[in-house]
Formats: sequence, structure tokens, C-alpha cells
Amino acid sequence: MIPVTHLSLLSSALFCLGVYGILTRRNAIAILLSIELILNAAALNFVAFGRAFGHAQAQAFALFIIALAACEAAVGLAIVIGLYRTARTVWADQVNLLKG
Amino acid sequence: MPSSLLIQTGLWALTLLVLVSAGFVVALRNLFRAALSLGLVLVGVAGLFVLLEAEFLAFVQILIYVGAILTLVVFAIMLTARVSNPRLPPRPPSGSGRQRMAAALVSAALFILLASVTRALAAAGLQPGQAVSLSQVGQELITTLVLPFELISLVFVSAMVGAIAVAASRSPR
Amino acid sequence: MVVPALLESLRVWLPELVLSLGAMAAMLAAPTAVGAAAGRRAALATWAALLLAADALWQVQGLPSGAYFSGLITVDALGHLFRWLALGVIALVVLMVVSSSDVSRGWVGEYLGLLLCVGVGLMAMAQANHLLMAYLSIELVSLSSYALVALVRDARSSEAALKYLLFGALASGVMLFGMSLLYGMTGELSLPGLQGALRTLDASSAGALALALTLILAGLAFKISMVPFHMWTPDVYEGAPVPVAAMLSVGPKAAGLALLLRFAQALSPAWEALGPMLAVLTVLTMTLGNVVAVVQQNVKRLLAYSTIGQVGYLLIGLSVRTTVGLEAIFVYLVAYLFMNLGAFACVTAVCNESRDESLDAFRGLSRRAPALAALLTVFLLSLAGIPPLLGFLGKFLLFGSAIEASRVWLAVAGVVNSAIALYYYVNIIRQMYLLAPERAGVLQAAWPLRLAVGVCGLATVGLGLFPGSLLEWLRAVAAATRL
Amino acid sequence: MPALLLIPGLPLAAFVILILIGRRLPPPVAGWVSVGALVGSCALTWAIGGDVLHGHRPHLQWPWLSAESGFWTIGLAVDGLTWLMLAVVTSIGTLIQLYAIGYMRGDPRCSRFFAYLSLFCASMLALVMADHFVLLYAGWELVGLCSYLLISFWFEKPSAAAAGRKAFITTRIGDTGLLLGIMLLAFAAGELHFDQLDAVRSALLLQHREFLPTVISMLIFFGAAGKSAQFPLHVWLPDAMEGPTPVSALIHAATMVAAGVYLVARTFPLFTPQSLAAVLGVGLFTHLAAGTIALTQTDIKRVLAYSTISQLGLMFTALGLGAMPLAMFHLTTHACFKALLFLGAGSVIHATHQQGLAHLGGLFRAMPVTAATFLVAALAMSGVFPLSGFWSKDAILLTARHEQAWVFWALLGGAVMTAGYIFRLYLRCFHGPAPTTPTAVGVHAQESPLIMTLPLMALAFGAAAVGLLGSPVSHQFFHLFGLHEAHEGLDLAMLAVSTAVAALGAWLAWTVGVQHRNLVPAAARPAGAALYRLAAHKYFVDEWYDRIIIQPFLRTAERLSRFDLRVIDAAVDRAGLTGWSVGQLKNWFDQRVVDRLVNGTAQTVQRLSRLGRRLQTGVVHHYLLVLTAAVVVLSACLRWF
Amino acid sequence: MVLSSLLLVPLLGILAILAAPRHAERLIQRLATLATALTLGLSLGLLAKFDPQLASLQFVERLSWIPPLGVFYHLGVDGLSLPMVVLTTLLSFLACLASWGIPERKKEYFILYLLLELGMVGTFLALDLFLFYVFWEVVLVPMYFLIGIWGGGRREYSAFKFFVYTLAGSLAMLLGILALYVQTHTFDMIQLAAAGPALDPGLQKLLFFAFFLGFAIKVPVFPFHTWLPDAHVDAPTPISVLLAGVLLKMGGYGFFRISYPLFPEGAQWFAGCLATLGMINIVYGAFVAMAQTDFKKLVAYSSVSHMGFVLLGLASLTPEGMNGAMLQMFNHGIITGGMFLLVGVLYDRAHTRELSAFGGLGARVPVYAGLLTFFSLASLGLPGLSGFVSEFLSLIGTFGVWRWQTVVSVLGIVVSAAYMLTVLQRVLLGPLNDKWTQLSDANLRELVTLVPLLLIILGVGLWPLSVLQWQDPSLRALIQHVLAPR
Repeated sequence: MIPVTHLSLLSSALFCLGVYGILTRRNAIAILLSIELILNAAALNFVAFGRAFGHAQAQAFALFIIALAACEAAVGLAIVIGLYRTARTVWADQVNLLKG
Repeated sequence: MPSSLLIQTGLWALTLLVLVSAGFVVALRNLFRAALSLGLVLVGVAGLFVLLEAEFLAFVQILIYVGAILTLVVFAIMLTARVSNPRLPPRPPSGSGRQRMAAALVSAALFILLASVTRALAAAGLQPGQAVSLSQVGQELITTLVLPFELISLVFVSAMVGAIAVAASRSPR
Repeated sequence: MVVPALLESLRVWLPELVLSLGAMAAMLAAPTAVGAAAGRRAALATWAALLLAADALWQVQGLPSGAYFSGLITVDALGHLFRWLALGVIALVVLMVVSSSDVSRGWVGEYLGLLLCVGVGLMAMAQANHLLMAYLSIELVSLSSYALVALVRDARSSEAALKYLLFGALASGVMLFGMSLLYGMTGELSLPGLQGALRTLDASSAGALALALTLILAGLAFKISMVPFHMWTPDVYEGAPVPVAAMLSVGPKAAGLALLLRFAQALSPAWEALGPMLAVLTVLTMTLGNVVAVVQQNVKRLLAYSTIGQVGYLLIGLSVRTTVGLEAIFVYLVAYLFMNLGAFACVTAVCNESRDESLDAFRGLSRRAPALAALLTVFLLSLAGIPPLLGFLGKFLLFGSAIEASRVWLAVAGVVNSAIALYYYVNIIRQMYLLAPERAGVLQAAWPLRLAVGVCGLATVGLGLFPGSLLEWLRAVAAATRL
Repeated sequence: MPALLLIPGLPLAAFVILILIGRRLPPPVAGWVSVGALVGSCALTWAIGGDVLHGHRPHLQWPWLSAESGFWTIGLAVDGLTWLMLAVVTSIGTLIQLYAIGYMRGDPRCSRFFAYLSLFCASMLALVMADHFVLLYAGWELVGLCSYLLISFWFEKPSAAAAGRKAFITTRIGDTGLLLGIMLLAFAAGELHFDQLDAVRSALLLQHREFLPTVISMLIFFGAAGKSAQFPLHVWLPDAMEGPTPVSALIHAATMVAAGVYLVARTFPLFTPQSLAAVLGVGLFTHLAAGTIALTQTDIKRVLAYSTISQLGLMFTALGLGAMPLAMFHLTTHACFKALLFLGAGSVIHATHQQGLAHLGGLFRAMPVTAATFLVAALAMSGVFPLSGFWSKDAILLTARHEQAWVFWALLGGAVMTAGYIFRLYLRCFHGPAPTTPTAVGVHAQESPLIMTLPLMALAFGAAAVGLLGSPVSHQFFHLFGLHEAHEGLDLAMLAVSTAVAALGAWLAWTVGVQHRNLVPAAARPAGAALYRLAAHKYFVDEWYDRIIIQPFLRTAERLSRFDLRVIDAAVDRAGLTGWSVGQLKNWFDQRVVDRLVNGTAQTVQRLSRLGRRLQTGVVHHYLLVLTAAVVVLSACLRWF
Repeated sequence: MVLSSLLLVPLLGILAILAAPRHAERLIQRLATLATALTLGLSLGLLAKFDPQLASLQFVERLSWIPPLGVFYHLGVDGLSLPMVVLTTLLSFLACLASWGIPERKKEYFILYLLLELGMVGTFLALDLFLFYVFWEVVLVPMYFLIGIWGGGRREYSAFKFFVYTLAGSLAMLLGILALYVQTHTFDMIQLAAAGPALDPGLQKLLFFAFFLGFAIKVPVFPFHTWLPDAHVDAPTPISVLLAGVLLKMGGYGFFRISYPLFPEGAQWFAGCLATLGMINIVYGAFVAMAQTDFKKLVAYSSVSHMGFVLLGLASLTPEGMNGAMLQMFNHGIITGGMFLLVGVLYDRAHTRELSAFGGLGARVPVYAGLLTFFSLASLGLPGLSGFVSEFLSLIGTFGVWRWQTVVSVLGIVVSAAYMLTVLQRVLLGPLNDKWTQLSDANLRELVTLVPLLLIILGVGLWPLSVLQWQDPSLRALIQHVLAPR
């Protein structure tokens, strides 16, 4: 018997850790990793609630989340590599040509 | 209730695994290790999926996330490993103290907010008989959710094309 | 039983299908040829797709409104309007893409393909009736946009793309988490289902609901650049190629508003609580956008802030939540589509020639390209809300809706902001007309640009002078949309 | 009655012709056009004279501002008073214009000169013929304009240009009073026609007792005082002598300056005892003060100017005494002899190109006609029996003796001065030694041409004889005012006193003014010298005006202009459209309030804009932090508020 | 259709000029002159056909324009707008003649010029609040360019200042229009005049104030007047003429056409303020004008002073006062228009406007001197010329209502005499400055522009009924409407 509150607390914690990571990591790839945490937290929620409500759609939603995470990672990493190529850095706080 | 006990134990173990390795992901200096920690998180979450009787999803999680995304990440880390512009001064990998304080504060506040509302969620709790079978999910995917399927394919295409074009070393022609 | 319904649904979805196929075709057409020919083929495919999609959209309009694809999307007047808007945006931006020098010739196929993908995403956003659809369509738009921004592959565009990506990923992650909370509370994923479930929700879950709503709002607010979720906007616009910035300034704004409207409609009892906050954010948005635009020197950045300001005006209609407000939003969106894209098209023409994005590039433009300068003036004046241009009408209705809803202070804020906005719009006009040109020679814009500018100019002036039928249509749409 | 229209119409036509094509006409023709028109008016005036004398009142009206309401119907009307003025203006005007043909010969802008003169005649005639306050006011302003144009006719001289402006503005200050009076009358009585004034008076007295009529009449008198150069608005007239002499004769002696007297006479029913007392006071004071100044002036025309002021003061004194017909009688005789004096002076100036008494003398031999006619005028003005001045002044003295004895004595003193200054002038010009200064050209002076001396002789006849019309010999004059009872007869005592006074004045003029014998006892000399200096400097009125009115006025203008530029403009510029205008309460207010207000919109916007720019740091972490913080704050707000 | 043709002709002119090649400058200016002349002719034809006995609107045209909003293309003239329309077309024509001397970019100039005329005429003809606002704003844009491109001095600053000030005012007005629309759901001024007075008095005051801001800036009312001297001074001569001659009248006209009929309660409530503001305008403007050394600036400030009489007359709500105010608008347009033309004539030759630089021109350029004297006299309110009639009417109409404001205003007359004569003295009188011995007198084109104005000044001055008869019935009806008991 898995209490839903346990899981949603866990996913909340995961979510907040992800947020913390996003806000503190300087390396763009590390930030992308933190974003994966957030997505996982959301997916976990969906699966847990879907289990509670007995919905198949929730699992499908989680499936789509995983797929999208893959896409996002691909595009994100491509952008990081592009950035590395043009700016010779992957540290997100070092790129501030654009401001004001 | 040995199975129940097993489940409880597994649940706590997985929770611990997920949280600790998530902590590593956000805290470890070494990017490579952070990525490996993320793998642990993903595996932990997959384990939770198993506990929630969503075995297919756990399988997909391992396959796609750990197998594909993480590999990609590792590649990217290696590609950009020779960090970086030597003229830029070396600094700690996770921002200044003030930034970390603020981040911690915000995250903690967010957690408090989230935690304060969990009670309202899925109040019904989990019933054993409600497990969703894989066939149900498959049925959904080819009937109700056919449109998202179409869309995600388009997302795949655009993401791939975009990623390739962006990462490509130079203009094709 | 499933299949006929699916076929019916596919008919409704035909424009998007056509566009998707066009996207593939454009991307595939590029490698089949070399040099300019590749671009031409891609453009051909794109135009074919656009025209076919327009035709399909025209046909589809007759179909009965209601939920399709098992309730994943809804077909109604609102959706049609925004699909047309999305199509318009994409068509105009395509005209800019094929002639912008920011866009490297070798990647035209990719640009066009991604643009069409964005188009599909925008259309899907406008019709989404389900949390999954909303999330997917937003992501489709976002991911394609990240790539579009990054495609120039210089330091600034990479930086812009990175910022856009990180900001967008966080925002959509937050939204996704909010959706999961919403689902957890109600057990519903479709919007009508949510609407029903929220009615029966007890008071104890109000806090959870509020939190979920805020999280979802964050994701949508990011799309429409609402303060305080606007911070990516200026940097990304400045780094992105001009046509992409143009697309970003209109497309996602319109679709995001449509989605916001749908959420507002579905979550109506709970949404009420957002009212005062939304009104405050409305004022903040327009004020920040207009005020910060005053000191900008880069024209793309200036237009980015201007976009934020314009979104602020649009939000007036959302925060009053009346039919009149809806109608005002629609009118202003149509106006905004033409005047803003027209302005961007003019900027494209100027930047193509001068490679200079600062305001100085516009010096003496009236002597080098009188027609272009005149039309840009029209667009800017329309953005500033000078009658009889279409932008004035939109603003008129927006402020009117605020007064009608007894929120006079919103109208006053709008008026004050219009006065501030005049400052920087007129500054560009001043550069064009009152200062001597920095470089000699006549500036000749490429024909697609001239076409785009001409169409936008015609619409801004013509619809401003004779908005009768447009208004009637939009009023009908507003009436058909329940809030 | 087209004749009524033609009376001012003919000179107006002359004006139009001259202003349009005058420059193409040969100079004498321009003059003759003007004279011809005025002769026509003169003839018409005399033609209707008989009717008027028999109580006929020609009247012509037309709608002005409103076709329906009778209130705004204006028109021309002639009654006895008007006819008298018409006769004076047209007759004397004709003579003076004739004279001017000779005087202005050779001036390049001769036609312009006659155009202005014609315009003046037209406006003056319209003024006196007006049956409505507004039309009178119109004529009133127009004569002021002509006065301005003619004073500054030789505008290359800066002093002439300045004098013209001074005249216009000073009289306009008076006009303001008149305008206010008209407005008050219109508001209180709802009637502005002159023929209703009696009814208006009784209505006003009934409703408002004496207060309102007093205020109205005082305002009107203020206007009259401006035009007639009464203290304290007299300062413009002496300066006005910068104009050509025929202008001084016509406008600043015979006609325009008398318009003030006419105005008071015209609105006489409105005057209450209180306001008449004021008129009397001002008139008498001006009479005496101007007389003393005239005694000390050394410029021929200025002496005559102060003399005019003084004589006008006498007329106002008569008005103040309630003797309106007598004032008009003196106006008439004064017009004759003062015009003659000016023309004579003009003749001298024309011949010698000198105006200062120091450079003149012994001209009798060279210019016998001028000298003789001048003498006639001087005698007439001094009130020597039986010349015209005697009859008019005598009647006023008599009335004064009946009404208020002290006025009589004061007037006697004035009479001494009158004789004194005019004979001082006459004697020093035409008799005594010729000046020895090299600039003096008196000895070579020649008599003026016939066209100038002819009017002199005609006027001399008038100055001698006009008085008889109001004398016991012929009572015609007062019939104009509907007075038919017999004159009280020739008062021999008065005759004697008057002649003695004139003789005293002439003797003093000879001994003091010409022979330079000092008659003042040694003890009183310092005080006398001080008084002399005071009078010679015209009691420093101009200086005082400059200090207490003109300079403050200019400073105010300057200050307001700066205020406009710095405060209003800056305030509105910067503080948006808050529209406050309190920035004047300088120092502390400026610093505490204004500065903060002033740093308003435009600057604030700029500042805010830069601030907003700084928030956009370019570091993506900050953006992300803002996003997250916003989510937290917004949801917290939503949760707990 | 006659009213539409007034709008159509400038529009056709614009199209024709657009079609003309850029370098055919002669053709372009002839086309523009033709268009303005035709418009003038049409408006004179209107004058002939207008029935002055009727207080109601005539030649009304009403077509549905934006049906969903209830906006109509609704034109009409009555005694209030007819003199303004004639004034506009006349000054447009004359200023168009004066524009022949514009040195560069003639094509753009005349396009904008005709657009300006279109907007101005439209403002006076519109009977639909929405349409009115559209025309009102349409005027702004060409004006900005005309000052900013072809002006002198700090032209950019002045143009921008003009734009921002007026726009800020009209935005306040826009709020008023919106609030009114929300209350009544119509833009039709005639219907609004019937419905407006029934509104809550508090709301009426608020709305009156909103509209007041819009109109006051245009008039301009102290302390919103500071755009005026800058704009007038830096604008090219023909544009100064239109600015002073027509644009300021749009503000005054707004009071007559909108503020008074729609918000009678507000009008009565505000009348005291209006009278005081009028007084301040008159005296303050005159004083500030007195201190100016720049000829054009002096004339500009004299406008502030003269427009004060309009406010004063408006505040009176008496037939005399209102007639005076209306007539003053017409007269001021003619007189100050003429003054600006004269300043322009001088500036074209001497390239300076400093009063102290001149002197003694009276002998050198007699025709010009005569004209300048004439217009100055008209400006200082000499009887027999038009300015006197209107100022007198304003004063006498207001005297019974706002006693002290009127008394103080009378002072302004004295000051206006002072500064006008100072101008004459500095420019025309005194010894001739050696610099100007080669100055040429007014040429034929300049005479053609000035003489009609001169004749009008004289005509109205001698026979004021000629203009008053057009406006009087409408004004009386208006007063009756405002003062009607409710």
C-alpha cells in the first residue's frame, strides 16, 4: 500500500531539488540535468496519481513526458555544443553579451 | 504481509536513493559524476514505477533515459570537457554564495508550498485493484491519444533536424 | 465506430496535417539541390503547404464545432480565429525568412521546415482541449523555436538560444508539475472534465488549486512574455534572426493567449481568484515594457520591449473577463499581427542592407526608401495607437472594455503607457524623417519583403478604415466563446 | 439720411483713395483730395445746421451685432451738441488741412499724411455723431490710432516713434476705464444709446441710488481724462508735439483732445454730484498745474501743449461746475484760438526750423501776418474783451463765482498764468532782440506762403468773432443746447477784472519772461527756484511713472516670461501634465516640493527605464531566479490572500 | 455629398501628388494649390447654400461606418462649424500659396499638407465622436512631420513636444469618449447631446474634465501652453499659420461642439474656472509676449492671450459672450494667420526674427509696413477691425457673470497695445538699419495671400453681422440647451 502523499512529497522534493540545481549550477549541461529532475518529478506524479485514479491516460502522459525529455535534451545539448563552439564556454553565467 | 512490508521497504529505499542521488546531481562538482547520479535518480524513479505497477514505463524509462539521454549527456560532457576559455577565471561550479542562498530560499519556500497542499491530492489513495494494464495503455495510445502521437512525431522530427542543424559544424552547402 | 470518428477528426485536422507534411517536404527538399535552388525548392514546398493549409482551413470552417479526437481538441470559432492568425504569422514570416540576410542560405530548408512545425504547434495550442495536448503543442512550438533561434550559430544567437532554452525548459517544467498537481486533485486531464471536477471540489483544496494554477500560469506567461516571466524576451529577440524574432513576437503570444483563454474558461471558478493578481500583472507588464523600451538603442531589443508593452495591453482584455474584452483581444491581436510583423519586415529590410541593428541604421531612411519609411511610420503609429489605423481600434476596444468593467484604472494605466510608448516609436520616426542619412544610395528591399510590408500596410490602414466586417466576425467569435 | 453718412463718409473715401493710390498722385493733389472731402463734410454740416438749430434731430440707424435686438442697433445722430462738434471739426479741420498743404510741401510721404488726416476726420466725425456708446468707443479708438500714426509720422526720429506709442498706450489706459464704464452700463442699465441716457439715469438712481451712476460716470471720466490729457494721464500730450504741427493744431489742440470734454458733455446725465466734484477737482488741478509748467517751458510747441492741457482743465472745471454748455462754448473758442496759435507756431517753425525759444526772437518784422494773427489768438486766450476767449472764460468765471467762490479765485490765478505764458511766448518769439547764436536764422526768415497765411487769417477772424455767438449780442450758440432764456447780460465788473488779469499776466511776461527781471524777493528765491525747477521738470511725473509703472511693468513681463520658460515649461515638461503653477514661491518650496515634482515623468521615465535596463543583467541565472521567485510569491499571494 | 466633397478633394489631391514624379515640383505645388482652391470654392459654395435662420445641422450625411460599434460616417454643419470650415479652407489655400517657397522635399510636404487639411476640415465636420477623434488625431501626425522636417531652430524638439502634449491631451479625451460610450452606447453627437445631460452630474463633471484636458492643451490654456511658442516658432511659416489659425480653434470648437452640449452640468460647474483661466491666459500671455525679443515668439504668445477671450466668452454662457468667443476664434485665425505670414515675409528676406535687428523698415518697404501696421492694429483690437468686435463681445458678455475676471482681462487689452506697438516701433520706425537697405517689398504672391485676410478683417470689423448671423441661432440654441432646467 503506497500512500500517495508519500510519493507526491517525494516528487515535490525532487522538483525543488531540480529547481535548486537550475538556479545554482553554472554549467549549462548541469542545468539540463537538473531540468531532467523536474521532468521526472512530474512524470512520477502523473504515474502515482494515475495509479490512484486507475487511469491509463496518466501513464501515457508520463510516456510522452519521457519522449519530450529526450527531445529537449537533444536540442539542449545541441545548443550547448553550438555555444561551446561559438563562445568557447559552457558556463551559462559567462554568456551575457545580450543584456539591458 | 510480507509483500506489503517488501513494498514499504522498497519504497523507502527507493525514496532515499532518489533523493540522495538527486542531491548529488545538483551538488557534485564533477559533471560526469553528476550525470551518473542522475542515472541513479532515473533508475530509482523507474523502481518507483515498478512499485506503482507501471512496469512498461519503468522499462521505457531505463531504455530511453538511461540508455539514450544519459549517453547523449555524457557525449556532450566529453565534447565540451576541455573547459574552456582559459581567459575566464575559474570559479566554483555552482554560483556565488548569494545566488546559492537565494536559490535555496526559493526552493525551500517552493517545497513548503508544495508540501502544504499534498493532502488535497488524490485523497482517495491507492487501491490495489486499480492497476493499469499495459494493454490498456496501448489501447489508449492508438485510439484516444492518436493525435498526441502524431504531434510527438513532429516534435521528434523538428528536434532532430534542429539539433543536427545546430550542432553541425558548418553549413551543409 | 472508432474509425469514422477518427476520419472525421482527421478532416478537421487537415490543415495541420498539410503543414506537417509541408514541414517534412521543406526539410527534405533542401538536400536535393545545391545552393539557391535548395532554398527555392524548400520555399516552393512551404508555399504549397501554406496555400493548401489555408484552403483546408477554409473548408474545415464549415464543420460543426465540438470536440474531436476523443475530446483532445475542440473545434470552435475561437480555434478557427487563432488558426488563421497562426497561418498568417507563418506566411508573413516565411516571406521574411526567404529574404533575410540573417538567415544563412544553406539552412533555408531547415528554417522553413521548423517554421511550419511552429505553425502546427501554434494551431494545436489554439485548439488544445486536454492538458497533454496543451503541453505537447507548447513544447512543439518551444523546441522548434529554440532551434530557429540557434540556427544562425554566432555567439549572440547561441547565447540567446541557451537563455531561451533554459528559461523555457524551466517554465514548461513548472507548468508540467502544475498540471500534474491539477490532475492529482481532480483525476481529470481534459479541460471540460476539469471544469466539471473543479465545481465539485471542496474548499480544503483551494490552496492546492491556487498553487497548481500559478504553476500553469507560469508556463503560459512565459510564452506570452508577461511580467515577471518576460526576462528572456529582449535577449532572445536581440540574438535571434529578425524573422525569427518577428515570429516569436506574434505567434506564441497569440497562441499563448488562446490557451490562457481556454484555461480561464475551463478553470473558471478558480480562475476568478487570479483576477486581481492578473490585473496588477497587466499593469506591470505594459509599464515595464514601455518604460524600458524608452532607452533602447538596438531596434530588435526595442521591439522586444515594445512587444512586452503590447502584451500588457492585450492582458487588459483577459483580466476584465468580459465578452467585450474578448472581442477587444481578438481585434488587437489581428492588428498586432499586421502592424508588428510589418514593422519587423521593415526592420529586416533595413538590417539586410546595413548589417546594423541600432537605431542609427534608420537615419534618413525616408530619403533612401520613401515608401518603406512611410509604411514603417504607419506601423509604428498604429502600434502607438493613432487613428485611423487598426492598432487604434484595438486599443480603443481594450480600454473601453476596461472602463465597461469598471476598471477605469486599467484604462488609465493603458493611456499613460500609450503616452510613454509614443516616446520611442516617434523616436524611430524621427530617425527616419528628421535626420540626415548616414549612407547614400537608394535602399531597395527584396520583393518578398515588399510583399510582406505591403500586405501588412494594406491591412493596417484598410482594416483600420473599414473594420466593419472584421469586427462583426470577431464579435461573433467572442460571443461564441464562453468565458 | 444719406447726408449723415456722407459727413464722415467723404473723409473716409478720401482716406481710401489716398491710401490706395496716393503714392501715384502728385503731392498737392493728395492734399486737395483730402481738403475737398472735408469741405464737402463742412458744407453738409452747415447745410443741416438750420434744421438742428430748430430742434430737428436727424438720425440714422442700422443693426450691428444682432439683427433682432434693438440693443445692438447703432447709428449716427445729430443734435445740437453733435452739430457744434461737427462744425468745429469740419471748419477748423478744413482750414488746418489747407494750411498743411503748404506746410507739408516737399515731404515724400505727403499723401500718406493726408490719408491719415482724412482718416482722423472721418473717425472724429463718427465719434461725435455716434448715437451709441460702442460706436463712440470705436471712433474714440480710431482717433487715438490716427493720433498715433500722425505723431510718429516722422518715424525716423526715435523720439517721434516713442512719443506715438506713449500717446496710444496712455490714452488706451484711459480707454480701459471707458470700456469698463460701458460694460457696467450695459450690464446695469441694459441700454447704450445716448438718447436714452436720461431714462437710464433715473432708472439707475431708482435701483442703485447714487453709487452705480457715480462709478459709471467716474469710469467714463477716466476715459475722457486720458483722451483730454488730464492729470494724471496728461503725460502723452507734450510728447505728442513730435508730430507735424498741423497735426498738433488739429488733433492735439482743436479737436481730438476736446473729445474728452465732448464725452463728458454727452454723458452728462450720468454724472452725479460726487463725480462732478471729482471732475471739478481734476480739471482745476490740471488747469493750474499745467499752467505753471507752461510758464517754464522753452519749446514753443510744448508751451502750447501745456497750455492746451491747462485750457482743457478749464473746460473740465466748467463741466464740474455743472455748466456743460459753457464748457462746450469754451471748447469752441479754444479750438479757434489754439488752432491759430499752433498754426502760427508752425509758421514760425516752417520759416526758421527752430522750436526753442532761445533761438527765436524779433520775428515780427519778418513775419507780420503770422505775428499779428498770433497776437490776436494770444489776446483771445488771455480773455481780453471782446475777443472770443473773453466770452467763454468770462461765463465760466461767473458761474464759478455763483457756485463755489474758491474756484473763482483759483481760476483767476489761472487766468493770470494763461496770459503770462502766452505773452511770454509771443513776446519772445516776435519781439525782443533777435538771438545772437549762430544757429539762429530768424533774421533771414520769411513770411509763409499764402496757402498757410490764409488759414491763419481766417482763424484769426474766428478767434476774434466766434465768441460773439455766445455773448449777449447774439445768443445763437446756446440755442443749440435748447437754452432760450436771455443771457444775464454783460457784467462790467467781470470785464474789468478779466482785462486786468490779462494785463497783469502780459506785464509779468514782459518783465520776467522777456526782460529777465527777477521779481521774487531775495528771501523767497531758493524756494522759488525750487518751484521753478519742479515746474520746469513737469513735476517729474514722467520720471515717477517710469519708476513706479513702466519699469515694474517691464520687469513683470520679463519675470513672467522667465517663469514661463523655466517653471511652467519645465514643470509641465517634466512633471507631465500636473499643471501646477506654484513654483513661484521660490526657495524652500522650490527645493522641497518643486524639485521632487519636477523630477517627474520624462526624467522619471528615463530613470526608470535605465533601472529596468539594469535589472536585465544578461545572466540567465538571474532570469531563472526571478521566474522561480515569481512563482513562489504569486502562489503564496494567491494561497494566503 | 457636398460635405464629403470637402474631404474628398484633398484626398484626391494627395493621390494625384502621389502619382506625380518626385522631381516635378511645379506640378506638385500646382496640384496642391488646385486642391486647396477647390476646397475653398466648395466651402464658399456651402456658405451660399447654408440657411442661417436654422439653428439645426444642415447638409447632414450619415452612413454606417463601423456597424458593430455603432460608428457612423456622420457629417454636418451648423453655425458653430461653418465659420470654422470656411476659416480652415481659406487659410489652407492661402498658406498653400505661401508654401511655394518651401525649399525641399516638396512632394512629401504637399502630401502631408493636404492630409493636414483633410484632418482639420474633418474635425469641424464630424458629428460622430469616434470620427471626430479620428480626424483630431489625423491632424497630429502630418503636423509633427511638417514641423519636424521643414521647420527651423529646434524643430525636432518642438515637433516632438507638440506631438506629445497634444497626444497626452487627446488620450485623456479618449478615456472620456470611452466612458461616455460605455454609458450611452452611441457615438452620435446629436443623440449624445440629448442623452448626455441626463447623466449623473458627478460623472458629467468628470467627463467634462477629461474632455477639457484634451481641448485645453490644444487651445492652449495656461499652464498647458508651453508647447505653443516652441511649435509656432520652429514651424515653417505656412504651418505656423495653420497652427495658429486652425489648430488652436479645434480646441475651442471642441468646447462648443462637445463639452457644452454633452455635459451642461459640468460646463456650468466649470465655468468659473474657465473664466479665471481665460483671464490668466489673456493677461499672462500678454505680459509674456511683452518680454519677447523674437518676433514670431511674440506673435505666438499673443495667441495665448487672444485665445483667452475665447475661454472668457465661453464661460459666460450669455449670447454675447458665446458669440464673442466663437467670433474670436474666427478672427484670431485670420489675424494671427496674417501676422505669421508677415513674420514669414520678413524672415524670408532677413533670415532673422530678432526684433532688435530691425528698425526703420517703414520707409524701405512701405507696402509691407502698411500691412504689418494693419494686422498689428487688428491684433490689438482696434475698433473697425474684426478683433475688436469679438473681444468686445466676449468682455461685455462675461462682465455680468464673471465680474472680476473680466475687469482684469481688460488690462490685457492695454498690454496688448503695448507689445504690438513695440513691435511696430522696433521693426518699422526709427532710423533705418544699414543692413536692410536692400530689402525688397512684399511681392505679388505674398500680397495675394495677405490681401484677402485684410479684406476679411475689415469686412468683419465693419459689418460683424456678416459672420455673426451664421452662428448666432446655433449659439442661442446651445445656450438654451445648456441652461435648460433639469
